[in-house]
Amino acid sequence: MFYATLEGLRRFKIPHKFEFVSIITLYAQWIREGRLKVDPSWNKDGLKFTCQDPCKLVRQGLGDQVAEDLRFVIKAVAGPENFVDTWPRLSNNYCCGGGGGALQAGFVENRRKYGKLKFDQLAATGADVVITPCHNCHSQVLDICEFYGGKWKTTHLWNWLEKALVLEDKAK
Amino acid sequence: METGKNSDWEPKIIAFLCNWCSYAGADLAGVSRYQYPPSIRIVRVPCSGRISANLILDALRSGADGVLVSGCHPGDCHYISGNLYARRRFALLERFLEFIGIEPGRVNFTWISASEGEQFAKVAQEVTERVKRLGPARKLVKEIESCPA
Amino acid sequence: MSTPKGSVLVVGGGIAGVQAALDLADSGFYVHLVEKSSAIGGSMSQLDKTFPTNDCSACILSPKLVEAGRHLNINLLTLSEVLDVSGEPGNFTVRVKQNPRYVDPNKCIACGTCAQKCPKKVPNEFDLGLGKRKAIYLRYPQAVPLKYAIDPKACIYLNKPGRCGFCQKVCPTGAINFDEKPKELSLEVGTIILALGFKPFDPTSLDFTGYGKLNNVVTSMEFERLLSPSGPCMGHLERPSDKKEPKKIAWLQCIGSRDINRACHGYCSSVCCMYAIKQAVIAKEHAQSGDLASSIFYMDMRTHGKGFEAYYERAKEQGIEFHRARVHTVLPAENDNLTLRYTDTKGNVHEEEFELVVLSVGLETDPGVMKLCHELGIQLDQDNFISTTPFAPVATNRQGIYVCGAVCEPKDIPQSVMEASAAACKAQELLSKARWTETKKKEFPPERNVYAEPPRVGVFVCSCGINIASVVDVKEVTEYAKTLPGVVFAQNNLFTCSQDTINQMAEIIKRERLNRVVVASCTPRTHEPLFQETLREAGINKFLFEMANIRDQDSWVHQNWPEKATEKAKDLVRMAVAKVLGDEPLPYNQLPVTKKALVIGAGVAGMVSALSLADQGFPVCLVERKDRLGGHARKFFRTWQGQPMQEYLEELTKRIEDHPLVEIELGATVEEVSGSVGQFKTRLSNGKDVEHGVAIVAVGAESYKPRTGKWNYLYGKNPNVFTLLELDQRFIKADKALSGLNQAVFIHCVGSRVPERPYCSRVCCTHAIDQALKLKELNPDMDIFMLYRDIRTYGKREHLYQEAREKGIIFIRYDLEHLPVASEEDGNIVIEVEDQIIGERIRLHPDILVLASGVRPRDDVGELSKLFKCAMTQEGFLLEAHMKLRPVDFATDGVYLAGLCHYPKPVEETIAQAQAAASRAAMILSKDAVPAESITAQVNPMKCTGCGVCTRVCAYHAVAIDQNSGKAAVDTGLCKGCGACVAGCRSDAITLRNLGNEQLMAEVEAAMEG
Amino acid sequence: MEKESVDLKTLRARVKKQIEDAVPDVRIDYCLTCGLCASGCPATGLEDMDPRKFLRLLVLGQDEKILNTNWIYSCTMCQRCKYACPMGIDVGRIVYEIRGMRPKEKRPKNLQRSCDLQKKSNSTGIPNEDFVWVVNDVLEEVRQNEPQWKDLQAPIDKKGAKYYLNQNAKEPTVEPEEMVPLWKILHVAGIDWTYSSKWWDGANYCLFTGDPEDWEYTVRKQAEVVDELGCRYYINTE
Repeated sequence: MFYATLEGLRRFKIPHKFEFVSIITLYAQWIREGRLKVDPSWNKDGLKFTCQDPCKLVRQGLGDQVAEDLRFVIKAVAGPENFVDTWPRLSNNYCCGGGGGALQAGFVENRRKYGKLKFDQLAATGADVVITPCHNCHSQVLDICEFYGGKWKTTHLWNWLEKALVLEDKAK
Repeated sequence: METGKNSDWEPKIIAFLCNWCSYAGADLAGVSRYQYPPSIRIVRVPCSGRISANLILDALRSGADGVLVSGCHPGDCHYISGNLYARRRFALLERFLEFIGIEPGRVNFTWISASEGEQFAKVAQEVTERVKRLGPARKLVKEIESCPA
Repeated sequence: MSTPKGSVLVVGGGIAGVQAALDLADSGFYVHLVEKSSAIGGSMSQLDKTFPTNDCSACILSPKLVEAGRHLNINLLTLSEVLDVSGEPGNFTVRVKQNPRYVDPNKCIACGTCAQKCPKKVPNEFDLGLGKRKAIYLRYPQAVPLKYAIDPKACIYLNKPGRCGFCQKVCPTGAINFDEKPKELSLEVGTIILALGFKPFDPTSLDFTGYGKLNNVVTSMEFERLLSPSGPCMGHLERPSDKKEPKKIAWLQCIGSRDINRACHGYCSSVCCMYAIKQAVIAKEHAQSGDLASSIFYMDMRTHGKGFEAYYERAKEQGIEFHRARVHTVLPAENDNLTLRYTDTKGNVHEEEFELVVLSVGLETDPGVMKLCHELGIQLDQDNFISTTPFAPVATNRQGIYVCGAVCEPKDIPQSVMEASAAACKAQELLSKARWTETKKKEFPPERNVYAEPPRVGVFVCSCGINIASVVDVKEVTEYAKTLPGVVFAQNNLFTCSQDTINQMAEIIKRERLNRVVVASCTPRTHEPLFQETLREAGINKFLFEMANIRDQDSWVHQNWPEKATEKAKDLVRMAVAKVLGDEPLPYNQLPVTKKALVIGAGVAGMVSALSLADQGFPVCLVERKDRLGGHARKFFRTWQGQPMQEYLEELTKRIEDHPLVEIELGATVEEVSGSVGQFKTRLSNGKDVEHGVAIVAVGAESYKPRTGKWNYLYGKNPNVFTLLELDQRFIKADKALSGLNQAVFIHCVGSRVPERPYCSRVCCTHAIDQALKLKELNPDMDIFMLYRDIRTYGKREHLYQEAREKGIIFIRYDLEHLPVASEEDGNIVIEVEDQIIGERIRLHPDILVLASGVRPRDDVGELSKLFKCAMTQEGFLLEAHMKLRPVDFATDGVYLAGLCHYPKPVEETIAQAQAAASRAAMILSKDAVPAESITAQVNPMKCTGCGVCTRVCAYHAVAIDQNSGKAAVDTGLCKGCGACVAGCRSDAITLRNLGNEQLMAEVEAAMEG
Repeated sequence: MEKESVDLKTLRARVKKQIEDAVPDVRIDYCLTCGLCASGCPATGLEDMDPRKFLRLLVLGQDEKILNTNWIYSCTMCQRCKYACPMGIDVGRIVYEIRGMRPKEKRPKNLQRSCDLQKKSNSTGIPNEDFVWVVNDVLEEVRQNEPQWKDLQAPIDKKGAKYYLNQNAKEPTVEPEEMVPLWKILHVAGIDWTYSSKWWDGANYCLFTGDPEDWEYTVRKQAEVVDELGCRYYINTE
């Protein structure tokens, strides 16, 4: 979890020489720089995408900027017209209900009740794919989707990014 | 012309209101948007003490179906005591009106202060209903041609 | 200080600045009024209606603006900004930059052709961008001055000379001047008043509100414009997304106020609760469908002003829903609607859909204002408002520079107006030697003799935006007016009181040679003087004028009967025309002014007023019923900001006692009053007679003591139960026992906001919290519980509330259905109260119980008000002439009020009001004579029998039987024009000028003709 | 039957005091009880609790209820309440402190176990050697089966690599093929990166148990590893 390290380094004043970054920020940066070339033309059927803003990455982590980067990458990968945003969004988005150890702690009924807001919010977008850039979110969104009868596919971002990659001679 | 007591008929009522209390109360009714029937025609006078019996009788004679005189509450008169004179005059007039056959309720006297917008609307409503029940006033109307025999 | 200058600079042309300017200009000073935009009026001009009277904001403001715009002694400098100030109090030099208007105001006739042709549309800032305006524009329809201006940022020509320039081509008077350059002026003034106003908080940064992202989330200021008839949807209340009328609206309170997290504004903006209720009430009224549902989501409902609590209660009766809950996030729903999820006090979650959400945004200081203050060396407080102190509420840190209005703390209009007059008062104190040294005198053209002329009546029918026109068919009424005998001209106007219409009216009177004028609009009580002055300017005697009240007494009260209302309007116009035909020109009588003031009540308010007038050189008689000065304030420990009250009081008392111009009458009351403005005669209970030109009533109020009944809470039964002031006594005496207490409980609203005393006492929340903090100072370990209904620490007082919580003082909310219960167990106090949040009853064992029991009016105020013919509210406080714009005047000229007899208020507001009363009083005292009654009685000696009834009914002894002729004769100097003598005369020998029997009958008969 | 009243002869809000000592700017007392937090919190109503009531119980010294409610495990410490709270009160932080006050044996077992495992190496408890093996095995498979990716890299413990990459333990444990897309992306972007063979887990459950020393220990270990490898950037994959 992004926040665990970010806040841990900060709160316990742990000395370190590296810079702590998110893969989402880098994806966006690499696409902008042209290091990664992506082409959304694979999405012929117009699969609709939405995303979850992980609390630990966005609200508690890098704020709206990383969430905007996330949207930038999804739009580049799936086509800008195929991204449907949620509300609330970015730093004000709901927690999925899987965070804070809830997935490990038991109290399954509570966790799913908690996730109902997230489920309704995601369902309202009508998206076919929900991108969850955090493993906790991924597990929880997957679970509430199944539990409440959602129709979307819950995935990480990298699967789609891979799909949209334009491979130049180097790899080909 | 038996407009009589059907509900469509809107009486015309002359209201003599003193400038300082009752006229201001009528304004406040408007400011507060209290609704009342459009039957009242307000004549602004400096003080209810300005209103003589003659003016009230003249109003009836001109065709008013009712008259309302309203001034400041006792003790609140802008001119110290004008409203008390008005009340005294009105008490005398009431008996006289009865004597000449004008129904009680056609001529009304009340106190309404500048802060009683709701009260004004209520009085307007009540007086209108009272006069409606009595029907058009005919006793003193100067009618030249159509005066019923 | 050498000879001070006789002129004053007022910076800011909102209601506060305009009021300060008018007060000063009317009492002998020349005023430069600097306004940064192209027209004066400020924020108030953007409002639709004002609370708690629901007056149309433009309607009550417009006459003041017009007056300021036309005032001979006010130099209006629009599009101007202050650059810097040098010099010292009494002699400042101010550099002002005046930006070009690019339109010559002397040529512009505001015909609007330029704006029609102008191809460039930009968002209209007056409508907060909801509507568009052109690059050449009027700030708003009733703008003063009513002159177009070019927006240099938007103008095509100014940005690319050679292009466009259409306005110049079409302007019929050649008023456009693209070559105009900024000007720099240097003004010599004695003092400066800053009335810099506020800026509504911008909620864009609060993403959870959805503002800027969700179409149907608007700010309260935007909502004012949506309601306003001069706004982007002409008052038809449309929501932004689809221009449909919303059926369900929610207001979210405290957006940008009482928020130290995201908005960084720890203060309360004071006005938002009331304006939200007002908007909810008015929206209901506007809604054409009539079934609008409104909900207000709040933390504490703060209706702490005069008439506010009653307004709140009435709103509840009208079905407006109040939820004590804050909403986290505004969520989009179907059809651009909005869902609000909220949790009630019990913890139950609700979800409700609304069609429009209004954010009740707070007030903050504009960054430009902060910059100006920085340049002028004016100190700001932690909230970036201008710093003032409770005992000098309108003084800045820089001597000779005063401040008023929302720039020193968020506040409502009456409070701003009060402070404006207070600032004017301080300016007058400083410059009193220079009075009338720089002013000009108003000259009217000679009046046309109309005696011989046949009547030529002009009728002006007002639409009042949509206030009249939405109910009454004003076009029909106008056409009808043209058919009336004597009427030669009739015209319909959008706002008859706007400066352009007023100017036009004067032109029309001259052009059409009118000799009588009727205006069919609002009430003569507010607007008659304005129109009458227009007649004078057009060379007509002002008494040749009548008004037909087709708004307050017609369109507003017959909203559901438009046809009958139109018929009634025609009747009213016909009546007014019938009346005006009989009107004669009357003389402008004058009464010399006795240059002395009577101040009744020597509490803080009375002493401050007296001292201020005396400092201006006017003798004062200060009457106090008790045998010592000081009043209520003697019982106070300290102000909420922490200044000791008794020290201040001592100093004030000493200054009063030492002042050569103040005579003090202790142990005396007023017994008898005669005369009127300029010439009062008052008899005191000690037998003394005082002759005075003005009177200030500052008789104070009492604290309520709950000796019996429902609000008793063991008061008077258990020795450890106190009122706030009783606890203050213990603080004053530095009672050591207080440090040893373990637990203290305060109960708020004891006997306040209940059916017997339905008003809020405004001061008790702050006072109680300050006392709790004082107890915490004495013993930090003391447990303190405050049992409250709504905490009303308005404005900066909110910091005190926060400090109290921070220090661990616990606030438990109760409501009228669940009152705290006090009982005794072995002589010890036990309080039971339910905590609504945890849903459990709490048992407390206080060592002292303090009852915040509020202020009640004095029983004898009624007597006094009668003597001065002043009105009272239903609660027993004195009633000012106008709740919004005349907060210290009585309807009776020459009598003013200040302090607690007006309404409960803290000392800083009392002082401001007392200074304001002094300023208003000085407007009379500074003059040698004041206008006297023109409508007076007149005897026809031919008919008079000398019976003497008239002499007996006249309360003013204005009629007497002439010894020689044996007939009645009227002293016009004493006659007040009440007409009692006329009604009393048996021989029809005495009449009232312009109100004779024939004339009244003509009016009555006209009423019957329809 | 009427409930018995809460008697506050002396107010002893010990838990509140403890939290205030640990977190000086926690501002529990600032609460206006406006309910904004409760309106926005998905956990409102669970265990008959919501953030406002939770704060109120703390303020009124109802320590038993605070220490015993399992609501602290439904609150995900997401801080959405703090985000909009007018007083900026961080209920998540308070919940964290209270989780820490629970004796270890009374905490949810799996949660505590995840942290305990984390302190050894990673939250699933697979041995570090297994991680290394799985990575190399999957990499080999891709290289063989997908000729266009025959150069694909998944370096471990590569000193001086510019980027250090952590890996959520879930993938090597249960769905190893999920690691591949990211390798490919990094490959195409031409990034010089490495895993570490120890403290490689991207998750960290010690953040949730409430013991700061555990949290600190795990983060410290991670930081040491990355600095030891000399990487300029530490990429978190989630």
